[in-house]
Amino acid sequence: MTIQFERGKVVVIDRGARKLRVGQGMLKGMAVVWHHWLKSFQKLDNFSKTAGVFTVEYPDERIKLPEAYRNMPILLYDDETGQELCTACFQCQRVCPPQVIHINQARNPETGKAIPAAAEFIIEYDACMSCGFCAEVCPFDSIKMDHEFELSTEDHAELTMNKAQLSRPVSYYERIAPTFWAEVKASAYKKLQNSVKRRVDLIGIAPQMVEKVKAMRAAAAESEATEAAPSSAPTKPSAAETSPATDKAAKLAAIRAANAAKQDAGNGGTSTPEAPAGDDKAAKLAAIRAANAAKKAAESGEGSASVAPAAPEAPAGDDKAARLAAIRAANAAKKAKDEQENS
Amino acid sequence: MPSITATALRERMERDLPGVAVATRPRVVEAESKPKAKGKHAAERPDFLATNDTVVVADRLRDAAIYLRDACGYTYLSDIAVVDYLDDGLFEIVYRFYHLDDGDALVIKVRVPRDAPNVPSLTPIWPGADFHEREAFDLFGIVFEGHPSLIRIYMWDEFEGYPMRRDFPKQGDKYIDE
Amino acid sequence: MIKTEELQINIGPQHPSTHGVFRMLVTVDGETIVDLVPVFGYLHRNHEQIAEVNTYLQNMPYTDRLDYFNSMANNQAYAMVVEKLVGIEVPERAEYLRVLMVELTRILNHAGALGFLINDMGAWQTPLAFGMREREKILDLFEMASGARMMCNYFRFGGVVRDLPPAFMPLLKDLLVALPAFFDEFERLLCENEILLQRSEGVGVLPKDLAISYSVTGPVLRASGIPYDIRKAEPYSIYDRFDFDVPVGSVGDVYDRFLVRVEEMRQSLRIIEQVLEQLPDAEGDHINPKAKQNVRPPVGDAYARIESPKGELGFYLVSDGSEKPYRYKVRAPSFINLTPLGDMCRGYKVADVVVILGSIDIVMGEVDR
Amino acid sequence: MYDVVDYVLNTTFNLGAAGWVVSLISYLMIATVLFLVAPLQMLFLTYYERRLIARMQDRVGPNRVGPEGMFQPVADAVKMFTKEDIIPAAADKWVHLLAPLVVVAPTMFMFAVLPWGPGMTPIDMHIGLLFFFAVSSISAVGLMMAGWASYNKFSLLGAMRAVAQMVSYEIPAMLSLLAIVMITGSLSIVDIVQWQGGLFISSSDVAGVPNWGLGWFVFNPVGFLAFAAFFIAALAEGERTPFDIPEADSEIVAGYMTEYSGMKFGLFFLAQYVLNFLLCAITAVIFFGAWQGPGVNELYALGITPDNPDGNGWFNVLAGVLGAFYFLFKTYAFFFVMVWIRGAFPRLRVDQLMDFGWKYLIPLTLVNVFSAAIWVGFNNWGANEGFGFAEPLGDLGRWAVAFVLTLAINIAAYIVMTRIYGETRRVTFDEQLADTAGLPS
Repeated sequence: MTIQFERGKVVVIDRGARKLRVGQGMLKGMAVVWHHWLKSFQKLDNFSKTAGVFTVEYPDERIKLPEAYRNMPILLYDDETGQELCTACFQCQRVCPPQVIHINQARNPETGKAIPAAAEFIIEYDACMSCGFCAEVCPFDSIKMDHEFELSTEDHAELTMNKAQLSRPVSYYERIAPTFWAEVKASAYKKLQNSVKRRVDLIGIAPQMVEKVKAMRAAAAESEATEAAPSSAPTKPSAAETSPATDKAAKLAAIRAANAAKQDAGNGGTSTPEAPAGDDKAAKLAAIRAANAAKKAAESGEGSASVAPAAPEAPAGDDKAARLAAIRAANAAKKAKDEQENS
Repeated sequence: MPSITATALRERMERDLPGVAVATRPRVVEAESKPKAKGKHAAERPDFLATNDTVVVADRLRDAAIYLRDACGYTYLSDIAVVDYLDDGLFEIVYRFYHLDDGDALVIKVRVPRDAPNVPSLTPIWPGADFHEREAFDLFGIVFEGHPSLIRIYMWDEFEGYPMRRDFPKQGDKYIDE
Repeated sequence: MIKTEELQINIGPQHPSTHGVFRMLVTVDGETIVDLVPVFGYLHRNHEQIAEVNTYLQNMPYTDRLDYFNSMANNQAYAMVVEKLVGIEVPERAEYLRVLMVELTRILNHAGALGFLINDMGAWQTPLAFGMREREKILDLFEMASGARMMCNYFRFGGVVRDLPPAFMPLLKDLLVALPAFFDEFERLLCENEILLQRSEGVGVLPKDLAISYSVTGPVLRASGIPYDIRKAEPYSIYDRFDFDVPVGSVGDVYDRFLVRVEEMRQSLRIIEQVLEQLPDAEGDHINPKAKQNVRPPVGDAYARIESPKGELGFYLVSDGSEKPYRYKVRAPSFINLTPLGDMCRGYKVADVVVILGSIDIVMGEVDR
Repeated sequence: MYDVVDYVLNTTFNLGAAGWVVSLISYLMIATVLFLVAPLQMLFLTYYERRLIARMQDRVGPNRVGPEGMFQPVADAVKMFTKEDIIPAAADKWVHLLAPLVVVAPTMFMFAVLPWGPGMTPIDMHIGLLFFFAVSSISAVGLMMAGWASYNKFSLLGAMRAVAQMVSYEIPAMLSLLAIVMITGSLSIVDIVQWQGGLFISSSDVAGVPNWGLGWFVFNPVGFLAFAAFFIAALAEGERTPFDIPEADSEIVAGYMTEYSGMKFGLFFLAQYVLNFLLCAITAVIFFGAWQGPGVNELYALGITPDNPDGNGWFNVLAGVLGAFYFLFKTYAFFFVMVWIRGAFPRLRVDQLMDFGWKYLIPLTLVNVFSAAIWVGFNNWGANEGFGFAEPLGDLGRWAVAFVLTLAINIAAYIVMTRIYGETRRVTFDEQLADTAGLPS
């Protein structure tokens, strides 16, 4: 299809005739304002209107947000089984322009092998620029953009969100963006089934759902037990279970250090568990080193914080100090990495 | 109508202003860029200096610019961009001129060594070059000779160093060398 | 003869009508401007260097923050330069969507800019409120399409991120009914107002030759009588398919800049109407399905420019073959249009300075980068 | 008030208070009431203005504090009281402190001569009008003090502008009032109001016109032109758009108020709104008959008046309430116009303001004084003054001739003056173009 138009022309703006101006222009303007004053007792409820009150009295009235609206990223998990859609593939972490996503891959506590699930997933909401790239690149449709925008808080640090705070049920997303979810629902669940197969125990269950799933499994086991012979299968505590907010920072540091180490070892190609064994080993070694450096730095950081007289409130001060330490640790790890490279 | 291609400009300039243009390797446009080997160290250094545009001697910049304006009718100076080729040890300053009827830009480039980045200023001829040149001075440390007030434009006056140079540290506040 | 002492005043950095953190070092003799030096950099964040450590795609949302009033136009210029560098084809439908969004951006930018200009003249928000009302509607449409009102991040290499939602078109058609009424009303409210005429006629005159040598672009250049519009001079995207006029002024004063902007809004509306006619026939998807977002352009440089609402917005990229740009330069229209401010203000009154500044229409996010 | 206090003290309680005691007490009471009225007016006007202008801009306006946002001004006042009071280090402390007081005090004095209703004028001075405007110009001193003492260039510029503007625009304002004073022959505000009885024709001009209280000066050509000129001058005096140049926020931040905060700023604010109220009120008084309106005179005639000491006091109250209602209605209507103008127009530049005042308004009002002389000659003068030729026309005929004559003169003056003024503007415009043509390129 090609349309050929004749091109437009150059128009010299008409500045208005040099007529005698005795105030008629001002009266015209006043008439316009008068018109608006008269019309202001009705609402401007239609895009084709140009008069009427267009204020939305926000806390009382709310505009329905369009589906595409994006504010901050959230993580989805299945309503019934509590399985998270995220497989810790690091795509979002790589694409994030301000680098605020930090992921720690879950590992099998017995074999140490990587499991397609995130042990911890941290997004620094305070630095997030809401570009939506993470949701776009996510191959598992796990990370989506939330519609919740009332995030203001007195504590800056509260805006660093961990997995428990990020997780939302699929039904929530389905409610805010029905057509978007309908498009990807089938493939997302198919992919989820695949990754669930490779998950063990409670790893990959959304933190909110852990207790519930435990109870469900216990119930299932009980009913099984009534059918078959009684077998004791105590559930092991997993990393996802114990995630109090206080050691968030330490985790962040660990993740950063580990990631740095991993990048170092495998040129970014070893994030999948099917990586060659040699590389994996090197990565592990580097991770341990980095973690040690991080720990050291964290300790020193905490020590200095306790000395500091300006932080009398123990929890807040500690938290902050820990975070500071985390950053330091990350830097130390990076440095270590660089040095290692140079040598 | 007034479109002059980059090669035509070169030829005209060599004819009318001998000794202004510098010989350069032409850039061959690759059909498909080969995916590079992954890793921190790329296989070879990219060849930045090959170009199809006219590169002029720094001292004769004004002649070239006035030639563009008066002989070619490219009266509109749109942009001055500085590129720091650290590995080649030089700054490239890209001047972009337009003809006010229509058509693409004509580009002339000036290459100066990194340790003596002196270029004649175009501000006396095009006052519009003022902020461009001050920006280039502020961020790259290019000295435009003859500029009426070559002072920092973005950074504060006491700032040391030129933040857009590639050897300016990304963290901290001193050069790597120190 | 009485000799009076000259007074130096800093208008800004925190001043109600400097449109951001901008300082004008003004030397006045009584109320008359003797000299004016613009000082800025308070918002400088070295945008260009941030861009050098990001990948090409990661820079897209950063361009939103340049001229936060019209992020769509910034997106387009950046997408165009990367497409030029890599050689990505853009499907027809995507081009139409891009033009639609950018022309809507032009309307919202001018509506806001004129409102602020009249505000600087001392009107108590009314023209601004009217402009903002229409701007709100357009922003609602943007939100519907892109997910955000101002930081749209809607463009991708080879197209736009997603197609228009079904609810978009009816609202846009409603808006197209409202906009002509808004323009007429705006003209009735102001164009013949004697006070506005007194304040703007013959104020801040920028003659033709000076406008060229000062490299000003956009409505400021056209108000000085030079019919230079990149959409006509070097038609990019699919602008050669649309029938629209280029308004130019005759004197080059604030009043001409005002009128040129009003007329440009009308012309943008014409383009949008043509887009709506042709959009259903457009071929292709909203994005080139083959276009990779994680691009690695070949070694070389490219420059692409568009007629952004404020003037010529250009991006200059140098690639070293990696996934991050080697050099990324923004040719920001607000920044260059500020160059003649001192000359434009000299000899006028203090009250004219803010009006002249308002008529240039700057956004500090773009000036300081 | 004297009568009421006298009745309460001497008749009811039988205290036998001396005359001066009664006077003192009654004036104190009036003053107290007026000092309460003034800030309340300011509170109301700010709310009224904000709501109105919001409506004009398709917004809602403040509607959160109290029903429909009625208590918003109270909340603002509380905010102002609790804000920190900052005196710039380099400022002249005492002058800085005194300036707001000097600005506020005159506006309070001006209430003294304002007629609220029939027989409800605090003081009926013979030179009431003169007093009103003489006192109002004192605030210019305060503005200059504020600007000077703040040690801020913006403040200084603002104060200069304010003083220049106030002084310049007092002249057209007084000249337009002079026309009215010529007609009434009295500077007493009460007389001026009394003069405006009748029905579109003042009953003082033409005897026998039914007195419905509608013989306002605005209904004759002299009064109308005087009203237009005076209202424009009042906008300038009250620093309202399009003449809000001294505090042009887009140019010189807040003018002379830039360095004030807290309640000192609040005092300036108070002074400004009270002054606006007073200017609207005085416009209503002089051109729109203040409390004059259908029914007031009839009711008042039944009450206790000097002519009718045996009347019923309740009729006084009724007439007062109705009169005050008319008066306030007119005042707020003018304030509405002020807000309306503020909603529609940009502001002038300071030199244009001076041009407009000196080159346009003053000549126009001078012509109007001439028209007023013709009006007075035809309507009030007889053979003694040389107007014997007009006697055969009869009252109504003389009024008609005067009306037509002055109308013709005023319209002609308006057109000629506008043309001349327009020409001067055009010349300067062309000159400016010629100037810029010589710029180096």
